[in-house]
This record gives sequence, structure tokens and C-alpha cells, in this order.
Amino acid sequence: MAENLFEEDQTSVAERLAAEALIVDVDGFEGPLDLLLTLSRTQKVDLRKISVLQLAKQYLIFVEKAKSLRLELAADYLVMAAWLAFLKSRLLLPPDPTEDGPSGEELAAHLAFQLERLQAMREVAARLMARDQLGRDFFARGQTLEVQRTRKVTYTATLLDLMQGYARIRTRDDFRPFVMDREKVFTMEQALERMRGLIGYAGEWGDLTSYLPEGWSDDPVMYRSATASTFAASLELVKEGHLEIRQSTSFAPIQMRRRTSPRE
Amino acid sequence: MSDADDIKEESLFEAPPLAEQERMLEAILFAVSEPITLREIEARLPHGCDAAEAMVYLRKRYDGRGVQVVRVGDAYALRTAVDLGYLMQKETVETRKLSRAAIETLAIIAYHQPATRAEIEEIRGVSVSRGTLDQLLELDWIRFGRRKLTPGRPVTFVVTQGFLAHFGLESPRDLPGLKELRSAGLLESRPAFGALPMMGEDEDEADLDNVAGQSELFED
Amino acid sequence: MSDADDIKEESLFEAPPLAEQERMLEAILFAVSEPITLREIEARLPHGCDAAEAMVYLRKRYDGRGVQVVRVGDAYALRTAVDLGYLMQKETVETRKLSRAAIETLAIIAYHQPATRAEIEEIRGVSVSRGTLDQLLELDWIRFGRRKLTPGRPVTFVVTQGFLAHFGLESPRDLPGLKELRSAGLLESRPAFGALPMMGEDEDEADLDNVAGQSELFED
Repeated sequence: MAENLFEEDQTSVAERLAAEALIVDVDGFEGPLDLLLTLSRTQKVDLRKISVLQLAKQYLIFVEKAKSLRLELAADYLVMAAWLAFLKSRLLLPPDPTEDGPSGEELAAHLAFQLERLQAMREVAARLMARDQLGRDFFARGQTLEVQRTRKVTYTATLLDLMQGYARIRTRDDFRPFVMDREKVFTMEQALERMRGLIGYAGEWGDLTSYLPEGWSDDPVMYRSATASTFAASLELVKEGHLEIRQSTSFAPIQMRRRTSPRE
Repeated sequence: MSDADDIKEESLFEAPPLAEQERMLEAILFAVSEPITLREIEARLPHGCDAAEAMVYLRKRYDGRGVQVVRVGDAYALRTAVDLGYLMQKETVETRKLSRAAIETLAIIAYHQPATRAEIEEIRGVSVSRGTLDQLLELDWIRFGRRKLTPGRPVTFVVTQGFLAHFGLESPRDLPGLKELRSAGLLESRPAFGALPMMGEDEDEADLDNVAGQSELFED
Repeated sequence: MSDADDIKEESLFEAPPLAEQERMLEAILFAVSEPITLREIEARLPHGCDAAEAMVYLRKRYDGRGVQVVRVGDAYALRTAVDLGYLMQKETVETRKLSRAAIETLAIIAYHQPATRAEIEEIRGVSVSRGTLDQLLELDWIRFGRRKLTPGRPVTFVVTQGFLAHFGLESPRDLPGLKELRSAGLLESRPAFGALPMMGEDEDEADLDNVAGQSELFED
């Protein structure tokens, strides 16, 4: 760090640099405390034995100089100047017993402490940065992370899920193949199923319409579908030899009954 | 350049002791991000080092350790010992329920195997998405069975050993039957229909689809 | 459970021999690259392993090698030996040069932690720009600590494990010159009886800012 250089014994160089810094690098100071710290170096003494009075004078001279050079000083430099002027007067005048608050010496001691602390922090900061650093002086393993973070998704299903799934399909209320999944169509398969269940009781001739499923007679479309499929199913059952079917004339009602004797 | 100069140069760059070379080699192998060749290592080492020789010692030193010097082509790298790889895996297992479509499809295959896609669709009453079958195949719960000897020679699906193992079954025959399902209260209302009406054309259609899509994969 | 069962169960979970535990530890340290605590290591090791004991042996084994087991806070990591850093020029990461303000702020936080923004400003004599703290936070060298139990409940900053790892410190106690600073009384916060005027308003402002912005995060 630059400050450390100033503490070496090449004082002439340091002084010259410091003097230059005062004028040229006004903006380079990190605030009034930093400036005070730099100024204090010209006293070449332990910061604890620093003459705050002298420092205050130096600071005020600096501010005057800056003014004469028409350098714009930030407000906090001016505030510090005012405070130091106040401190200077306190240090020079005998203490007023009626006045409250810390004495000029106490204020000066605290300022000295602050300067010493700032100086100390700069030194340790420099020591810290001079340490061996990761990625510069020592190195972590170069290869990318070997730890695999695998996210594994497992799908589970229990036997119960499986059986319930199957049961759900097999007991679906109106189970029909999806191609026939139309509300108003009574399929021949359905009719056949229904007829098979009914023909056992059809000992007497009965009208085809009496075999239509319930609820299918009101809507004409449904009626037509149910009639057609029931008729087709009847023909199928006739073909299989389970049923006899007759019609007296064209457009007369179609009647059917269970076949009791084998066909000739 | 004279002989004297040569000698002087050599002595100036005297190689560090082998033990030190081995340390250097170790540090380099550790820090580099890629496997590194002996030539590259030597370029980093002080003049006069013998990377090959140091490597012999280093490999010996790591012999049987948790970290190994492995050869990758003509380069070297440090790797964790293969048998300890399991320590490095941080697995987060996420368990998801199988979708309803997948469960039903699986159930149909289990109860009806070998089952064609068309048959599954017929029973479920909706078409089976490719993803569902893929998922079941991936889970190793179903596999392709023999092609059916029906027109189109559709592929069939059967359940696997993995399926049986997962569901704790000894054989597909151990699947509870409809009667048992019913008595267990799993089947509610109505009795199952007898024969399922098969839709001839549809099956063919779906099969043709299958054949077209998978013929390269499953023709046997 | 019978006694016989107990014995069987115990033998099932018997820890691997210490030499094997050391191997495992070595592999884990090698693989993770970030410092890892004994607790985290033990979570990866088989049941019954003693990571602390294995660590003692492993550190001994790496003593003087090109790669070292270093301690970072309460964690451990493998790092190349410091004296061999020059071999790794290619691996050197060019870090953005920190501003003087950032370096000083970092040092103040490290030596005074937990440190409030107002404290940092008091020590440096200038207000801390938001960017400085942001940069240090981004580097993961500082983090927010607990709020101070002083009026305004200002947030504090502390250094991180990443800071320790980067500067090769085992703990914040190992900061260079810490003892001297402490014995010189330079780490005490002395009441500043309005000594330096410029702080007052600025400080309050900064605190209010903090409280407003981060109250959700750090209120405890």
C-alpha cells in the first residue's frame, strides 16, 4: 500500500509525495479522516503522541491552500475544518468550567484514537491482502464437481392401484368400445346382450317394440337406433336358432318368441 | 556456446529432488481442470524434472487410496476410486404416482396379456397415447411380446419380471381375478360383460398404424 | 426382538475399518472441492464411521505433500500446497481488483465483526457506498449477521466461510495482527462524544435505509 511507503525513512521523498498529494490528489482522499491521517505522517511520530493541535493547523492550512487554488472541497472537508477550528480554540484557551461536554484534550485524544485505528485497519487490510489466496497461491481441485446430484423420478403404483384401475375399467357404467361411444346409438351388441337375457322368458309371440330397452322410445333418433339394433339382434338370434320371428304383411308388427323345437 | 557454458547452465537449473518433483506433480494433477500429459506437466515443472519417473512414484503412493491417479489416453488425472463412487452420489429420489391412464393400461396388459394396442384401446374405450406405453416400457414393467398371428401381425405387450417383482407377484396368474376383486369390494356394481365385442376394422387400423410406426424396431 | 437378532443387526451396520474410512474421507474431500464439515462427511459415510478420527489420520498422511488438507472454519478441504502455487500459473484466476474502499471495508468487517454500516463509516471517516458492500456480498466474503440490539436495530455484517477459504484462514481468530490490535485497544468501540461531526446525519440515513430494505430478511 502506498501509505506504508511513507513510513519508510526516505522522508524527503515521502514528504515531497505527500505535499504533492495534498494539492493534486484532493479528490483522491477518502474523506477528511484520510486527509488528516496523511497530514499526520509529516509529524513523523507515533500516532498516539501526535499533536492534534498541529494537525488541526495543518489541515486548516491545507483547506486555505485549496481555496486559493480554487479547488472545490466537498462539504465534509469544510465541516471538518470548522470542527478542527473549534477544537483548536478549545485546546488553546483555558478550559471554561461552566461549559459542559468533553474537554479539548478528550476530543483530541479521540481524534488521535480514530487516526490510529484507521491506520491500523489499513495495515491489517494490507496484511490480509498479502496472504496466500485461493486461486492465486493455492488451488482447489481443478476438475468440476464430481458429486452427482441425480434427480431420480420413480413412479410407483401399488397392486391395489392396479386392481382398482382394472376394476374401474371393467365396471364402467356404460362401457362400450370408444368408436360407438355415442349417446343415442344402441349398438347391435348391446341389443344382442339384452335379447339374450330376455329370450328365456319369451315363450309367447311378442311384439318387437316390447323388447326395446327402457327410455329409448321417446327420442325418435334413439327409438330408431334401438329398433334397428334390436331387429338385427333378433335376426342374429334366429340365425343361431334361439328365436322364431314372423311378420304377417309388409309393415305389420314384427313378432318373435323363443324357439322351443329345433329348426327343420 | 562452449562446453563450460553448458555445464554451468545445467548446474544452475539443477532439478529438484525426486520427492519434491512428486509433490509438484501431485499439486499440478490436483489443480488442473483437464487430464494432463507428461509433456504438459514437464513444461510446468522446473527444468530438468522427469515427470515420467515422478509419476511412477506418485501412482505408487496413491495405490489403494481413496483417490487414484488414472491414465486417460496419454494423459493423467486424479479421480476418486471407482469403488467409492457411491459416496459421491447425492440422490434425490422423487416419487410420483403413476397416472391413471398408465395404471389402467398396465392393468389391461397384465390381465389380458399378450395384448395389442388396439385391444387396450378397446377395453379402455380411449386411445392409448404413445407416451403411456413408453413410460411403462421405460419402467420395465411391460415389454413387447410376440406378434399376433392376425392380419397386420400386431405387436403385443406383456408384463415383465420387473412388474412381478414390483407388485410382489410370483406370476401374472397371481393377479386377483374379477371374482376376488368383487369380493374384496373393489368391484362395485355390475357383473362384467361376457365377451367383449371386438371391433374388427378398428383393430386392423390401429395395427396398421403400429406396423407402420414400429416395423423397423419390432419386426422379428 | 431377541438377543440373537440384536447381534445380527449390529454386525449388519458395523463400520468399515478405519483405514477404509480414511479412504472414503479422502475420496469425499477430493470430490466436493468446497469445504465440507465433519457432519456433512459423516452423512455420506456408512453408518458408524468416525469422520473426526479418520480426519486425523488423513491429515497426517497428507502432511508435507503437494496437496494439503486444510481447515476452513469448521470445515475441511483439499488444497494445493502454498509453496507450489507458482506451478499453477495457468489456473490462476484473475480476480477483479478490489478498490481501496472495498479492501478497507472488508478488513473492518473481519476485525470488528459483527459490524454495522455506521461503525464501518465511523472508522473510515467516509460513508460506505452501497456498491462496496454489494461487491463484497457478491464475492461471498461478507454476509448479513444478526441485527444489533441498539436503537434502529441496524443490520450487521460478518465475514463468511468463503472469506476464510479464500484467505486460507482456519477461523476469524487467525486474522493477522488480531491480538495486537486487541491489546492496543483498537478494536474497542469507544464512545465518540460527537468528536467527528460528519457522521451524525449520514449514519442515521444509512441505517434507515437498511432497516427499510432488509427488515423482512433479517428481523429475528
